[in-house]
Amino acid sequence: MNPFGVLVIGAVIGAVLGLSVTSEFFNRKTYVTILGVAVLIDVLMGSYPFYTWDLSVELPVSGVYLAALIGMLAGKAAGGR
Amino acid sequence: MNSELIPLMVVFPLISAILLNLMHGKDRAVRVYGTLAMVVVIAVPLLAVYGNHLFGAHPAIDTPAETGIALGRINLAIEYSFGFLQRALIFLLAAIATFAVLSHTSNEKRASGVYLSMVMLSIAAVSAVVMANDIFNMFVFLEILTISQAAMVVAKGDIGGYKAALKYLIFGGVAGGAILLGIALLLGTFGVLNITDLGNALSGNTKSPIVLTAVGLLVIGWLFESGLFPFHTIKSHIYSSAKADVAALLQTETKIVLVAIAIILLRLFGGLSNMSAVMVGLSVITLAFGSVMALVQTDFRRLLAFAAVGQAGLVGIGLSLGTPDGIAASIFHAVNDALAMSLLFVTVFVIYEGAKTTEFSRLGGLLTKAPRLAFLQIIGIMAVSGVPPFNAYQSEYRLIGAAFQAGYPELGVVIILGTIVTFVALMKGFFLTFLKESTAVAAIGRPQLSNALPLVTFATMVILALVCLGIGLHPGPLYDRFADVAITLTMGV
Amino acid sequence: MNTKDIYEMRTVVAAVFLGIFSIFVLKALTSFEIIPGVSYVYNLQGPSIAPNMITVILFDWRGYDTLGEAFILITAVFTTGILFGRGVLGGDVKVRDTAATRQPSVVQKVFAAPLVFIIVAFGIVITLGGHITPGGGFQGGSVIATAFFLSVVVFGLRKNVFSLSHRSLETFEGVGALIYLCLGLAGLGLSGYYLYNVGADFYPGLGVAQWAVNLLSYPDATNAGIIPYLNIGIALKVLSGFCTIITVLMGAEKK
Amino acid sequence: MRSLYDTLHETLKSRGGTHIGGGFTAEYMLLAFFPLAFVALLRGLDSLTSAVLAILVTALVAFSLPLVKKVSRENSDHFAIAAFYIAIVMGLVLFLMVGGF
Repeated sequence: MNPFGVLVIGAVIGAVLGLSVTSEFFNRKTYVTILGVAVLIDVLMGSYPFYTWDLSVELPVSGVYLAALIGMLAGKAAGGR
Repeated sequence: MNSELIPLMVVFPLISAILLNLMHGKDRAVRVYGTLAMVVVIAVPLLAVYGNHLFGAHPAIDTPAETGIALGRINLAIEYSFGFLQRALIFLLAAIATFAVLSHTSNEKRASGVYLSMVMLSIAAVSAVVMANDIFNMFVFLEILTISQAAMVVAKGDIGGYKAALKYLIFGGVAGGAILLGIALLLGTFGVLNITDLGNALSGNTKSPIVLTAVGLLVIGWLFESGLFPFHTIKSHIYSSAKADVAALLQTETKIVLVAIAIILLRLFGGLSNMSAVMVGLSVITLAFGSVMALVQTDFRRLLAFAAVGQAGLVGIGLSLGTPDGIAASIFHAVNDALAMSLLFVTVFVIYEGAKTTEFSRLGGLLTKAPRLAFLQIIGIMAVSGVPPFNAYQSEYRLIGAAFQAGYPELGVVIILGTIVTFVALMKGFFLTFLKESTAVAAIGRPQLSNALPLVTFATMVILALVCLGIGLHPGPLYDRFADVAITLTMGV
Repeated sequence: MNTKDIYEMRTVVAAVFLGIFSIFVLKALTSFEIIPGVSYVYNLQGPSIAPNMITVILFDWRGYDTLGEAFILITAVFTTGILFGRGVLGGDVKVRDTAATRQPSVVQKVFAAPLVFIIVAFGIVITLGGHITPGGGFQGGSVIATAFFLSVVVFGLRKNVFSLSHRSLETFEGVGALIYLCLGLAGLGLSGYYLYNVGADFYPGLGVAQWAVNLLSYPDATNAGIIPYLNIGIALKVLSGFCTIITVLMGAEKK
Repeated sequence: MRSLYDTLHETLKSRGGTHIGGGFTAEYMLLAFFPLAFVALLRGLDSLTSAVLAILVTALVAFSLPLVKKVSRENSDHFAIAAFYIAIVMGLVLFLMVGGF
């Protein structure tokens, strides 16, 4: 059983927190920075926190981190403040 | 036997605390929910079946040799035990807390959800301490109790309350640290936290210096939680800084926690003569200073605060004797005194609400304005100081008997002296408030005092007075069962 | 001898007695031999629930204690609120909100806002991986709260990255605590024991309905049961508790 | 030599207020309390020593009259005073428990 649930939960928590983020300090450059650094961190984290996936190769990135970040960005977009 | 209602006695007040805090600001919702919640809080201890509850369903298992525990079987789960003693104490607490809640919802213009949630948290904490058969769980809820009590005092919103609460929290930190260190020493040495298991592991093992250090640290914590000697000024400061209806709740909680922790100490280290001597000594000092200081106060609330602390010393004496009679009489006295002292605190609450002061120099001649209040207060005074038809007479008489039987005749004399001093102090308060001629009262005598007492307050006072009288006339049903509890307690040692 | 001398003498006496106290405590601490005790049994049985033993002990065997500790924090947060006028008897006292917005420097401005996102996402990872790797609700919640602290320190309270009102923080806290309490109630209702680890169904004889086990069983190699959900509740509670405290304290800065 | 009553009365009067009667009662009660409390505290010792100590304490108390003022000062709300007694009791409890007597 693949842990997709954890990705969903991570995205939901991220979205809930993201809803309250104001847009004032963000522009296109900031988003690019966020995504760039996030991918870097994600690769460095490796498969942390070691959820087991039924894949032939071990997942090289932390899916939860990416899910949480995307959730936050989505929440911020949806919040519209 | 597993009773499913046992955890609800703690969990329901916790849920209510969260909900009441969320409701804060919606006046009507707070009032309605606060009142309804108290019905449940009172009902649950009456409906619950006697027995034990294992949290997380982890059962007792045979001990593997590698654990190093010198016992055949150990408990894995946090355990609550619920018997007659627990039911009586929690019901008493729920009853007094109901008054505090109703007094708040009916007297205040704006109901405060945060304040009621603090009352709920303290109810949950005291219930947990009373039922806990796990020494670490007891510590956790003692911390909640300390903070929520301080918050109830702060909620009054004046600078005196802030000072008292800050002092209370600082010394609470010292005492909490002492308890935690004691628990850590016991856990490291014996490997278990369950009190029954710990008692079995300890039997015959109490002479090592580590255990004795742990006992000393736990006793220091007990002194703070029950307001005995070095901490008695802090407790009395807390009582007198709080609103008088809160003070009634605070002193009830303190007496219940005193009994609960002392029973845990007795179950663990019952045969230890050092501990008994230290506890007796500090209780006697508390009784002496509490009642003497009550005598010299110039403010009715402070007088009552010190009298309450002195009576706590009285309860401590009987418990630390460690004999079945002493323990039974002490538990009985704790219940009686909590009831009678609450009655007195409520009367003072009425005086304060009416006259806006409790300074003796500004009170006087209230007898003609509030005869019913005076009558109820004199009942309360007689009940607290052990005048025959009322309840404290029954318990103090038994306490003195227990002291003589345990071979401490001088303690019997000390108890009598303390009772006399308390009586004199309270009568002095009564005289200066109700009988003394005063011109000042003309300026401050408000219509609330002369005409209708608030219905809830009046009903509470009448009920408390009747209960005091009823227990005084028929002590048997209650005392005999406390005696059973005490006998089973000392048999286990 | 005047009063001042007496008090100085008292300091010495108090120091002597505290010295005696610490000597006895230190003697006990240095001379005692620790045995494994119950934690041996916990460690023996724990791996069949989840790999991270600390979380398993905290949230399964001592789950009720953890509930109590969470409530110590909640009580402290409420008390902080009362100290600054919320819920005082006779109506709330409004603290004047004078905390000025700060003008962040360019470096702060460029780094702080993206960093908030990165830290929050990391906190969520720590929370959700709590039962597998070191971490958990307390830690994850604190990490997320540091993102809030960072934005408050850089941008000021009024105009920070999060527009979290006191009210919504309270709702978060209440929801977090209620998640914990209600999962405990689910155990009570389904098995008769409070905080029974329903999803893991560690003692199958208790007659827990299979649908409930399936519902609460967590998608992972081991069956951590309700522990991850408890972690989420604790994380919400801790982060909103810390955020409430800093909101209240910063708001009262220039009272 | 002036009578004890006069000494007490004057000292208590100097405090002012309405509690001279209460002060008197407190004074005599303290006189009775201290020796009794000490007898109870020194139970562990043999009877002769405890009797001698009790008499000593009584004498000490009697010579340091009036006590009420001192006692109420030591039981006031001051943080420093409370901290002092707490420090003493913390040391004393551990000394009595571990050191034995």
